[in-house]
Amino acid sequence: MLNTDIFTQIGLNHYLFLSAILFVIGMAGVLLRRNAIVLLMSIELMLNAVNISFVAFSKYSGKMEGQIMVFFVMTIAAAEAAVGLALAVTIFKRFREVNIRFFEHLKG
Amino acid sequence: MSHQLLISTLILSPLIGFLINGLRYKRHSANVAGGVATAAAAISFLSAILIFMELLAMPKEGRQIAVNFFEWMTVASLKINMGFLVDPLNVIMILIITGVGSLIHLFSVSYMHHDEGAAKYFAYLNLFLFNMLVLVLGDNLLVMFVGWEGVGLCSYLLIGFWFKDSDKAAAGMKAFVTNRVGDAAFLLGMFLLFVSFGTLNFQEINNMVPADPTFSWLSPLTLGTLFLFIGATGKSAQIPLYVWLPDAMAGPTPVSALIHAATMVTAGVYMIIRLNPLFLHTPNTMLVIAIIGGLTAVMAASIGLTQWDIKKVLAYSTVSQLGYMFLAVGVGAFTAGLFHLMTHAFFKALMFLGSGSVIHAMHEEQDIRKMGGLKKHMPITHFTFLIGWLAIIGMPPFSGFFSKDEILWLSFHSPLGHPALWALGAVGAVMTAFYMTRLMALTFWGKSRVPQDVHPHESPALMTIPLIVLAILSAFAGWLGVPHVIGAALGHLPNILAEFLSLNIKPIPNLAEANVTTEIILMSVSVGFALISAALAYHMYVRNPELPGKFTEKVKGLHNFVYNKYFVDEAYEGSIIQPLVQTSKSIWFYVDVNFIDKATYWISDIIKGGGSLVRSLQNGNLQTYAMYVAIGLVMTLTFILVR
Amino acid sequence: MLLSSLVFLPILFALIMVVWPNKTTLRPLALGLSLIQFALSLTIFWKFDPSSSALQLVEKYPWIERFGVNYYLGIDGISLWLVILTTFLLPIIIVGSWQAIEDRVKGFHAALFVLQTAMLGTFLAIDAIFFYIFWELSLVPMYFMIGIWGGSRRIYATIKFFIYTMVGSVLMLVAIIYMMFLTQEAFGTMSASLIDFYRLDIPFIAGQFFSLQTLLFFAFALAFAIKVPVWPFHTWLPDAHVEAPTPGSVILAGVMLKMGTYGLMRWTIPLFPEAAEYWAWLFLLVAVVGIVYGAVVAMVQPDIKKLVAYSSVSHMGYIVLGLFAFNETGMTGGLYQMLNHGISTGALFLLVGMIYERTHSREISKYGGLAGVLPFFTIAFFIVTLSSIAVPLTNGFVGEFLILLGTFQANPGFAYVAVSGVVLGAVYMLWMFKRVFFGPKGELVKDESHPLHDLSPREFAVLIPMGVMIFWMGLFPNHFFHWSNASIKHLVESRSNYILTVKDTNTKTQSAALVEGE
Amino acid sequence: MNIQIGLPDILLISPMIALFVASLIPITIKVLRGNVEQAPFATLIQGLGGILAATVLLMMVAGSGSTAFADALVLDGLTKWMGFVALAGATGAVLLMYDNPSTNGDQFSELMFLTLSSVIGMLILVSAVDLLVVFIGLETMSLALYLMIAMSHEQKLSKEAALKYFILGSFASAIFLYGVAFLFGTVGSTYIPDIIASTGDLISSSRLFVFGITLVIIGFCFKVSIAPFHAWTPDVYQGAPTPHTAYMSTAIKAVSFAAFLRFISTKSLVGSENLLDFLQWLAVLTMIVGNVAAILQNNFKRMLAFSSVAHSGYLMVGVITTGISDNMSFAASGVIFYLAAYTMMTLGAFAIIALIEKDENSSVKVEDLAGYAKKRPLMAFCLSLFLLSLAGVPPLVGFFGKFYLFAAAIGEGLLWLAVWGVLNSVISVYYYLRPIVVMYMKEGEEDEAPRGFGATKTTILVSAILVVFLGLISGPIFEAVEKALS
Repeated sequence: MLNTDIFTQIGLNHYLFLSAILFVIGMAGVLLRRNAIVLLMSIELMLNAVNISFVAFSKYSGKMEGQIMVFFVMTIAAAEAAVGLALAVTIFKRFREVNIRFFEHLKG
Repeated sequence: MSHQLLISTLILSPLIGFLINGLRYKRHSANVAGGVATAAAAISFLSAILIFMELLAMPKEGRQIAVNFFEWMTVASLKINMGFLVDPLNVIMILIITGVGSLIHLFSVSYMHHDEGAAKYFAYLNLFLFNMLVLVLGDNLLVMFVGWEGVGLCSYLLIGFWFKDSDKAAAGMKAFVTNRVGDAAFLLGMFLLFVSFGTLNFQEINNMVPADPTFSWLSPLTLGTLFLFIGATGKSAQIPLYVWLPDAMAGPTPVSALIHAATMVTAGVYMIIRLNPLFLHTPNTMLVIAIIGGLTAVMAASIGLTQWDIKKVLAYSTVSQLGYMFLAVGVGAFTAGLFHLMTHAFFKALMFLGSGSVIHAMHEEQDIRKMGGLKKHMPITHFTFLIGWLAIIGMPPFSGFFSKDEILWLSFHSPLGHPALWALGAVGAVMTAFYMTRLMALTFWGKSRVPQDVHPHESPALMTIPLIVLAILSAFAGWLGVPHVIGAALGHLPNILAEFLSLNIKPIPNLAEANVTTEIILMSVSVGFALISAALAYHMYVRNPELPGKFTEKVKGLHNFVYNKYFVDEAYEGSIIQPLVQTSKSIWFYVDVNFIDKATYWISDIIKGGGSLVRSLQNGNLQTYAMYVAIGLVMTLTFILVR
Repeated sequence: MLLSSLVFLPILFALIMVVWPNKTTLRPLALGLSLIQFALSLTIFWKFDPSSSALQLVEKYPWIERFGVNYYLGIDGISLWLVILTTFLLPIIIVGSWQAIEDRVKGFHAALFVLQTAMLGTFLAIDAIFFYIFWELSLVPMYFMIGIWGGSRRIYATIKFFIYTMVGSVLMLVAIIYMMFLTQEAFGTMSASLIDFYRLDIPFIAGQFFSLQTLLFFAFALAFAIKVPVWPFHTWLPDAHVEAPTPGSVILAGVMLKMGTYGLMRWTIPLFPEAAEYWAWLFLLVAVVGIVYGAVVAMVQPDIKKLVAYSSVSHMGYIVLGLFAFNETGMTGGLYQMLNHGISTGALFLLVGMIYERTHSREISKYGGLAGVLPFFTIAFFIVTLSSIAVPLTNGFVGEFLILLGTFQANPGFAYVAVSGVVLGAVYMLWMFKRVFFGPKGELVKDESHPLHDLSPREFAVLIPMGVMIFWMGLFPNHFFHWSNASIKHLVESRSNYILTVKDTNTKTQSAALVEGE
Repeated sequence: MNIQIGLPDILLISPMIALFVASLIPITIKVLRGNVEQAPFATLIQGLGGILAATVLLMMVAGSGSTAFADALVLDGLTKWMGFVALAGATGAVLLMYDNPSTNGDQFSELMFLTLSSVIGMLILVSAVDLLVVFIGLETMSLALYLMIAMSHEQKLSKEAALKYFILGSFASAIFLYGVAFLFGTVGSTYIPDIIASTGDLISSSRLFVFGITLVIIGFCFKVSIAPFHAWTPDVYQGAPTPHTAYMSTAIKAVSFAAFLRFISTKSLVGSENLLDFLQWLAVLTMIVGNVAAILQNNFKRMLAFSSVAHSGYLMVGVITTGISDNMSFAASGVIFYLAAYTMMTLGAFAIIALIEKDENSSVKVEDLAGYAKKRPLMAFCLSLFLLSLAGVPPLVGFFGKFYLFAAAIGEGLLWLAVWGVLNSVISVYYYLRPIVVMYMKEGEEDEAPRGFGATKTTILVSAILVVFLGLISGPIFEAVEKALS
């Protein structure tokens, strides 16, 4: 089922590596960036990495569900973004600050 | 009268006396309290006499009255009855106990007249009688042990009677604890016997003793008898547990007479005589008993030579005389032991009461250096004391002569004896003669050293009557047990005591025929030396009162050593008590508080340390949290996919 | 229904205490209720057949059927006296605390009654889970009792008490659950009933610690050992005793410690006979160490209550010693000593409480010469002291003698060492007695502005039953053995293959309705 | 595939519809009235009515095992019982919100809308048998929750909590989804029964499959706060308004575990020793982390948050047992009963915190409880019950919860996990006793008479009664749950 001839053809593994790289970049963004908005964007990146996987799997296995799932994921990502931005806006209004290092009052 | 009722009366009458006096102890009338208590003792004495008559009326072979009140403890094979047995052996004991006891009660009425705790005192005294009767009448070791501990308890209460004085309370405690050491050994002895015989009943044990003696040190019976003997050394003040008895003189003097001279302290001797077939079965134990007895006799007598307190002298004398009794039973001369027990009860009770009379007259002064010449103030006391003195130094024909002589002879002659044991006994006798004469001389004879403000006077009749009765007994009781050699010489006088006890006491095995000449020579030697020693003492303390001082100067070190009782108390204090207390404190501090308890703190510290670690990881930064997730993710994947 | 009402009536009483509006009549009411409870417990004697070793007056109803957990109560010779001890002590405690507890009286009496339910349930439950529930429940009221009405370090003491006891018992819970699965394996259906546990044959490998029976044995034994407490798990006890209010100490020493030894007797020994046999040396050893250790440490305590607490360690050591002698003498002695210790140490704590109420101090060095001031108090204290140091004709002697004899028959070596406790016991008690009651008057005693009063009638009422029991149990132990002999005999004789039968109560008309849901 | 949505499907999701309708009522009224709040009590009644209707409907439709929407949702025993637990938790939380100063008053109708929406998400979650539907349920539930927290009248900490929760939650969702993608790739479906069917082959042969399974499990672990994925829990619990904390620690936790249970029954644990071992260690780690950290907490809410982490550890034992057990329903019923028990006692405990809080900005320290037993004996007694029950002291319900949980574990041979569990519960005793100590054994100053708080008190009393009696009658309940699951 899987095409292993990666020299002649772009196979599933290429997509999976791409998705993995994107996912890790997204993770790194969440872990390293300070700006809450950028964090949101990184999370979106992770979700999109997932989408690539879905599509790739779907394509290479011939099952169309994967494509449909991408729509679900995109919808939810949109909802998430909406909620996230709403939160960010509220916080920015309240604190004039979106650097997440500012939010370290709850600890211990 | 049925036997049950008779024995109930005997035993319970002092108990009832105790309860009456105990319940009304706050009313301070010494006369009423004393009356009740004396009556209780007297009723007990009458019952004892009745029992004695009953016993005499029985055929010689079946002389015993057994009464069983109830089953005390029944667990598995252990069956202990609250059973009492009267036989020739303990009928003598109960006669002594109740008889001497009654006299001492009577004496106390007057002696304790002014004490506000009189009712309490008589209550204790009655309780003591009760326990002592239980001790001697019990038909098994456990009931005996009830009395055994009970008398120790009363002794504790009476020694600490004037509890406001810390030292006296301490003396009481010392007595109890020392006795407890013995009691613990007694318990072990009982266990060994129970494991060996399956019973604690005296008769059954005595019947089951194997015929041939055992020579092993580690056989259960040897160990058992040894432990019982250790128990006896506690109660009867033998080496190494004698230390409590001299201190016990802190109690009222009649108590010393009754408990610490006539009755309680002889319980150990009685116990061994009670189990004489068993002890004869274990010659090793017998040897130990004889040696300890002999050594105690000499050691205590030597301390007696140096003491200045009239009661202390008598106390060491008691220890020494008890040593004789153990010497006797150790060589198998059980009859002689019991005989000496009896005569000693009379003359020592007499002397203690006499000393009580003196102390009473001297307004609680006990130092004989402050007495002297009391003869003219207290003629009756002096006369009765004189008879006691004659008896104890073994002057024929007073009672002490017969009993002590028989012990000395048998310690030489018995196959269990040894000339060395005889020598110990003889040395003890010489010393006894010396210190008793010294006591007589310093107290009654010579010049008066009584302080100016003290006016000695003869004691009232209530006190002198018991003295007189005891003096008569001390003088003549010896004829109950006339030695064979003298009896033969005087026309075949029978040894009444030995015959009476023949049922209970196993004869010494392999006893050779007595050599009359040897016996008479030995007798003369011991009496002779005692006389010389008494004369020497008289010379030193009456004729030349400055001589003893000079003499002690010369042997100062030795004198100090003896005067301080060989520093045994200090040795015990230093080697047992202080280390025990110190160790206990360090165990408490180091082991309990700082180790076991701390160990649990370590656990809680570790837990709390973990808590602080988690808290510091929880630093509030959401990226750190995300990092934990990421790290967890990586680690999980590594673990699962790579391992 | 007798046992059920015995166990659960106190809960009802506790509720009555909480809602009772009148504060002045609260104590008499509590006393009356506890006396009713005591009278009820005495009716057991009517229905109990002492000649049978079987479980009697059984009440069994299914509860959590999926796990074979039953509502299962029953009584035999082993638990009978402990039940009576519990109901006997409660009225005494209530009278004893008449003046000591001023604050939150309602809560106090409610806690007492809840505690009684827990204790009686522990003694009567025959189902493991049911037992465990009561076992743990007993911690809670005691926890409050120490924590609310206790001394200055009460919080430390009460948390220590709670956690210590809990550590042991949770492992027991694991073991119980494990055994329930063993019953499922063995008999097809899961059961938590002790009767079924007894029927289990758990493999034992000698010398191997990590083998099934040994581990289960230790899981149970640890729980009980901490409760007893066996050396070296005893350090919670002095703290708990010292900080607890008098009634708390009395009930702790009087009954709660017995839950541990009862557990050893009812659960550990018959459930794991081989392991118990194999590891007996360990328990004998710690028991002997406890006897001596408790005694020597008690000797140097500056605080009377702490002294009594350490003496408990010593006395409880005797009980464990007797139980692990595995013979009738030792076991009977052990059981008897449980009652003795309940009476004598309970009475000691009451007495210490009485003097504390008068002087507000428990420091031995501040006393002295009390005997001249408080004669009746002294006599009472002395009698209890005698019982505590096991003077013959008091109850303590019977127990100690039987234990030592039993141990001697089984393991003489341990008995030789344990006998030293007889001496040390006298030393620490009498030394304390001497320092407190004899000698010149101490600073608290001679304080003229604060004269001490001798025992009040109420205090007499508390002490007289204790005194009566001390001598009754000392003089007529057979009255007591009579009821427990059959059970103990059965335990000793068939220990390696112990089975507890249930007495067929159907033949008895009056209790025909008791057994249901078999 | 022939997709047909008919009346049966609609009927089967009727509880969610009821909730949806109810959620719209208050907010619609507010809109109609021109952005003017109606009386909060009316909102409360409408919300509770919705929950009640959902409960009744759930009782009617669930338990049969029938499926809806092309097998995407199943209404079996797990759905039913976990749905009840979730609805019970939600009811309690709504009652608390009505009284709490940081949630009531202004914007209460919006809050009600969000709450009920998240309840809908929960019901989706408990009935989802497709991982994608699980994801949708999770997100519906969580997104509403992020906003609920952010809506608090308290201005500082709640915002921080919402932000943290949101970012970390989304992060975890992405991880979860990535795992789903790999499962889809290897199995060819996200339908849980399909995954179960192919686990046997793939677990040992396909690393990608294991990779996917692991990621999904980690996603769940995050939601149920298993260490080291728990770090958000204490902060969010502390920062969120108390009713929301109660909501999160009861309902949210319960449904997350329900979905976890459904997923774990894929038997992936049986096939992968490594995964099984690792999860066991995580369970132990979670218990320890939760308990040791709770010991040092002074803030009562934070303490309970760490205790919640510890309880997740205990529950994880049940989840693992379910994963390896042949008799799954037995172990799973243990988990469900524990969750129900936990819901009761935690709800009660948080309700009492809510009762003590003076205003939206106040935080309750353990010392603040000093003398509480004198001031409010009944409430103090109830709190003691809750805490003792949390500690697992019989005969309260917490004990029975632990009993069923550990019994199942021991039955499956996970003895050591049970030992860890009970030892940890001893550690937990220490901090559960502390508030009791402070309440009963320390003196505190008098304060003003308590305000209304009728709803909160009702919650407390009902919880207390359940805590006492639910355990005693747990036998039949357990059997019913087990029967419903099998």
